[in-house]
Amino acid sequence: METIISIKPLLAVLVSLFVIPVLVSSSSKPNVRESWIFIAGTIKLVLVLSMLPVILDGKQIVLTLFEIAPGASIAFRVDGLGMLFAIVASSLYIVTSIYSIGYMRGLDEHGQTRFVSFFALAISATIGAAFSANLLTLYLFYEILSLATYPLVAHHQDKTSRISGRRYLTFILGTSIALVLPAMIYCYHVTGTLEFSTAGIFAGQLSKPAATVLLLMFVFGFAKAGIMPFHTWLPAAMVAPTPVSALLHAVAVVKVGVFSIVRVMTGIFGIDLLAHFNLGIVVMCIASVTILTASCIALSQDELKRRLAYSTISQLSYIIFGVALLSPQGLLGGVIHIVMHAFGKITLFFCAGAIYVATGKKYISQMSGLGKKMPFTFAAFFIGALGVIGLPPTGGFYSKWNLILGTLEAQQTIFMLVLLVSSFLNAFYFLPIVYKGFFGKSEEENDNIPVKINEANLCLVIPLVITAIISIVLFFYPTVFINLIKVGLDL
Amino acid sequence: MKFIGFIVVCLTGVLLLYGTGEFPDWGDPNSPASVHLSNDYIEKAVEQTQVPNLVTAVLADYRGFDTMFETAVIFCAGLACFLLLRDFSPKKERFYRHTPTGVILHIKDSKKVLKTGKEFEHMDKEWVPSDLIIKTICRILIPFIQIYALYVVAHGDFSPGGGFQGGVIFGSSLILLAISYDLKTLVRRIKEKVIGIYAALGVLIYVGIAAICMPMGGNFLDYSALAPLVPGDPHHVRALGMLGVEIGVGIAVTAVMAIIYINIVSEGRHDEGL
Amino acid sequence: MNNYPALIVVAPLLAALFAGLAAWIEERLSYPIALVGLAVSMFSAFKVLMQVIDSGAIQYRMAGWAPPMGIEYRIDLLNAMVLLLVSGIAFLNLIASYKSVDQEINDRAGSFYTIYLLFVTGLLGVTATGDLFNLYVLIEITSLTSYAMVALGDRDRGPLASLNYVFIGVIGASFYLLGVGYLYMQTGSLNMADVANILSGIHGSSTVLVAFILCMIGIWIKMALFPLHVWLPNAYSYSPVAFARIVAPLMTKVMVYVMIRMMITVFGREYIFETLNLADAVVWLATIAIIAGAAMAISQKNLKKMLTYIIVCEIGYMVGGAWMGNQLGMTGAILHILNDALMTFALFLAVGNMVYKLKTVDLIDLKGLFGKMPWTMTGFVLAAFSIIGVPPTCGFFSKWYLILGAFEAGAYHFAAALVISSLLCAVLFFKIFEISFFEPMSKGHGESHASVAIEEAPVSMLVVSGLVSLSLIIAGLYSGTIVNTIILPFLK
Amino acid sequence: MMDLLPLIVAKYNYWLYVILMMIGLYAMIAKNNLIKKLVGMNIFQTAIILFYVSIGYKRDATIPIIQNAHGGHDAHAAVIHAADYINPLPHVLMLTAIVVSVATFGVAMALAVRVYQRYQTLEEDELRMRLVDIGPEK
Repeated sequence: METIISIKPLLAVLVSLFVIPVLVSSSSKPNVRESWIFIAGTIKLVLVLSMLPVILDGKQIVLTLFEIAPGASIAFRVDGLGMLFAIVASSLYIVTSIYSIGYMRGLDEHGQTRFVSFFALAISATIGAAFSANLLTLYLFYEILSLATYPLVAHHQDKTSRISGRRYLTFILGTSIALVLPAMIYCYHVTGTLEFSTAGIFAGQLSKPAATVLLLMFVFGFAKAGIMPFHTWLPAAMVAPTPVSALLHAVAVVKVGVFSIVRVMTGIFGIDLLAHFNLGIVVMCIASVTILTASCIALSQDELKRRLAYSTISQLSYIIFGVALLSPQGLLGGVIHIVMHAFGKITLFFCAGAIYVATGKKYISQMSGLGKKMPFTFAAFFIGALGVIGLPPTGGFYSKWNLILGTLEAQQTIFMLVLLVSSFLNAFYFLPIVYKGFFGKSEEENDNIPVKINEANLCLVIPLVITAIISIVLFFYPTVFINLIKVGLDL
Repeated sequence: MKFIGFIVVCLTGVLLLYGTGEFPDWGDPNSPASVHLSNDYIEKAVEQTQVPNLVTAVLADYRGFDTMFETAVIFCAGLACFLLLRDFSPKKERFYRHTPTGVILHIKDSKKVLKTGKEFEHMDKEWVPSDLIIKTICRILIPFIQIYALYVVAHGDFSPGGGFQGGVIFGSSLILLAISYDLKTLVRRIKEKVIGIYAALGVLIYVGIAAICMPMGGNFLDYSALAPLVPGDPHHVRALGMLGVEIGVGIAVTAVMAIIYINIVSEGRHDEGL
Repeated sequence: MNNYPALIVVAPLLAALFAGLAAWIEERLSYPIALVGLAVSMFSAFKVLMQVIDSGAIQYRMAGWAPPMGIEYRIDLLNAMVLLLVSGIAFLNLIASYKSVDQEINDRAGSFYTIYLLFVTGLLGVTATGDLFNLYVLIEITSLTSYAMVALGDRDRGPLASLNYVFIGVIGASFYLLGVGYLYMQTGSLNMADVANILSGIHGSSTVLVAFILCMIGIWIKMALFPLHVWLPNAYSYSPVAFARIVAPLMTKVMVYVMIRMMITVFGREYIFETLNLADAVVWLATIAIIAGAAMAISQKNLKKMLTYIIVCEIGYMVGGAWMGNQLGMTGAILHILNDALMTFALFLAVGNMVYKLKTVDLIDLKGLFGKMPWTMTGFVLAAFSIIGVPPTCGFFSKWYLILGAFEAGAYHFAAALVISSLLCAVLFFKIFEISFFEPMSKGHGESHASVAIEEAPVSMLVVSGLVSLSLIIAGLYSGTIVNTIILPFLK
Repeated sequence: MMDLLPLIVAKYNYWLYVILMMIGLYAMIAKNNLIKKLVGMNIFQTAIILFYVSIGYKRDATIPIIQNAHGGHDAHAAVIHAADYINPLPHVLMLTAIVVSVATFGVAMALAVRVYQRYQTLEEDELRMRLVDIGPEK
């Protein structure tokens, strides 16, 4: 495969890192600070997009920074998969930045400089993970991301956030040190390399039990993916300010977890090895359990953000499920779900935050009739919900469609049922919110007070409208992403 | 604790004895230790260093580097005692004796300092009347002890002796002074500052001589490089270098002996004690 | 013939003596003298390292006598690295110490710098020397100076802790001396290379075995390997900060160096791993040391104490790595000497800054410290991450080699201990972070409430602390280079 | 037992040193009084000195000062037999070791004085009680 050496991936990672000192030094001037965020975010997006044509040509961009040991270096390699993830993360970062200005200022939060600085650090780590050329680099950025998001989760510095922060770290840091680290070093011990390659790195050096154990260590070790039972950090992390929940816990952090698992399955083990040992089915079972259980739990949640969190848990497992099908359609469906779910779910989170800022309401039971007050928000919520359920005209339809085709292709009919059932559950826990919002009666209406349109401020509404629109656009123009996946996975 | 200690000690003893199993017999002239290096030293040292006392030759020349650090250890001990114990805060209680009458004044206020001179004498809490016989004998002995100490230092090249031994003897003469008179007499004779400077100076003489060899074109401690600086027979330069070094050691050891003694007996107050 | 190898050790010694003189004449001079001495030493160490990398090991004959008659300095890649590390840390710490010495020991600062320099001289000498007995003398210099220093810190407990340290230290040094005596008995030589040469012919001897055991026990006592560690936590946590900052990172690490030197150069890996059958037992011991160290650290209420137990834990890493019996483990152990010294130094620098402002560092005293001392805490966090082993800080990479070595040797228990200690350290440090981040619980929202008055330590301390913390990341990223240019060529 | 006896006789110096060392070590570990421990420490170190000096001894040899070599110049004229002189090296080493042990002893004494100043006792068990009395560490 043709490779190009370029410094661009490094710049894309570093740009928001370099902006942190500037942010800290301009902490007393919020407007200056915020404009720096945009500048950095835009540069990052431009850098990422500038690599897109090359990648679509089927080439790869590589850059080796530090050689730690033979076969284990800190290096970047931009391929289709990484590109796809980087585009999603960096474009949504800009949108979220707008949103977070509105949200943080709207609530007059403390420590905003700290907040934006760690946000920038987190997004750097996310891009770094996307562009990692090997497992070592991926692990490095994975850990940085875990630690950078801790102050964001614990932002409120009160008792609840302390407990949540503790749980967050216990699961995320604990699993990565206890499971991923040894597994990674064992891989290196066996093979002498950690470079991702579509053929896998093991080349017959692994017995089936060893492979199973290693795979499980990876799947559970990357706890950011929220595979049960290592999922409880995600609902706990919902104490964070909503922009964090939106970008990090719907897109960046959780997707880094999923992305890591996908990378390990496709780049370390290789599809052929997994198929040979018939390990896809193991992962699929784990993913299916998570999908169904999380969906059921989501049904019972009254706090909107928690319901979204459980929905995220179940949706993340779709992606792993798709990859575990080990068939081209399944892979395509799984990986493209990274994109589709990101846009859908971030819209939903944006809406939740906007509702909270505008009305102070967190619980679904309080939200009936709100749709009349906040029509844009609820319309966007509806689109987002469709996207997550997987109905046209949203991009989510593509992923569900391909996943189901994938189950047929892999002749796993039972698992098709899982998908269908969970889609129903999705619909059950999202659509009533929309229905009640538009058609239910609020307290004011009961008291016969005329309803006025009372949206949250523009900084909050514009981002959620944008993401909702993109969700629909993706239904019509998903080609770029599909091509990226095909290039990335040699489909 | 005692039982555990006993077991540990026994285990150590057994281990050590096990190790002696393959030792050559005691005094065996053919043991590795007596053959490998020792013969080289015995046969070559006089020729190479012009010093017949092999212990001195090895100490100050072949392994002079060790000895330098050994002197540093001594210096370090003196400094440590000073740092740990020296207490500059004035003493709360003082005793004075009115010499003509023998009346003893006990002053509790630390700020009031009586002028000592003909009338009043500063004295220890437990005052022992001075013993004329002891004082006289010691006064006679001390100069001889000191001259002997100098001899031991200077003659270390040819007979048993050297800087450490001489220094210790000299130091003990100072301690004798403190014991036979009292600590105040010693401190009055030799100021604390002077002792402190001498301790550092002694080691500095050693390290200095060693270090000068480097700009003179030799390795560190290579006395032969000093030949251009020393008048007379260049063969003797090593012996002279060793002598200089030994003098440094002697000074340092003397000073440190005094520092340790004074600080420990007076608990760092330098006023009264043994 | 250049004199840099001698200068590394002699410069601080001379500076110590001049500082000692200055202490009596003009006390203010002793600080600049010390600074110059250590700067010269560091520069020489750097020169020597470059020279060794270029053209291989250097032999320097003291007094011009050929070994084994005379004492020689034999500086290869391993020494050269450790020498630079020791002199560099000593120099940096001296810069940071100016203010804290002023605060803690102001009335006899001159003597403090003298002792400090003597201590550094001892460490450098231990590292540079190629002579078994010279090593003993220098170990004693470092010990004597640290006895004095420990007693100077905490007025109530320092002297007693120090006295216990004396007893154990003397036993350790004497065991080593006995071991050297046994070796001398069988070989008639004290020069390391010469002894190694002779030993290769008499591997089966019981005397050599006992000599080996004695030397190892002596060194282990001095480096505080787990059951023999009891003196360390008290001694280090009661000493004055300016001294704790240097003794904690360097003393144990230099002793690990001595152990590796004995294993590789004197007795030889062949003897240890093929003739003797002790390696497994020692690796188990190291495993226990790691877990025990981390567990004891977690139960501490005082930050300084906690860190000293972490040292005990880290010693286990290095001992285990060195005894793994393969190149990877040894690489990890040597790399960890460097990394652990740096990260312990960074931790203690941060603690020094806290002590400067807070006086005591019990965990409850750390409340709200992120607001009060943000820069200090940044340094602390980085160092803590390195101890936990978060990439790209250097702690991760030595752990990497250690675990690889453990896999290769089949010592899975050791690998597990490393992972568990990482987890325990994570718990422990996040406990501290939580206290200093969450408490006092914030009462209101809004930017205005968030700004706590910043009370930072003096700039000189902050700069050093920042530099060292940054070096953790740099050392981590360049660990490949370090391994390839220094450690692997040394082990070949 | 009969085999052991000649072994002991041939090496009795080493046996003696081991016994002396055990006494010292035992005192250091088991004694309650800090000064007694210090005395034990000295015995321990003296034992090592005995050991080293024993290494240096050679039968029918004298102290390592070359006779008839006072001028130095003509020293090489007289032939020196290595067998006539005992090994100087252990003596040099022990000179160093003595100095080190004296230095250590001095520092230890100073520390003991400090401990006594603070707690008015040198018995370990009493010290432990005093430590409890002064309360938890700062």
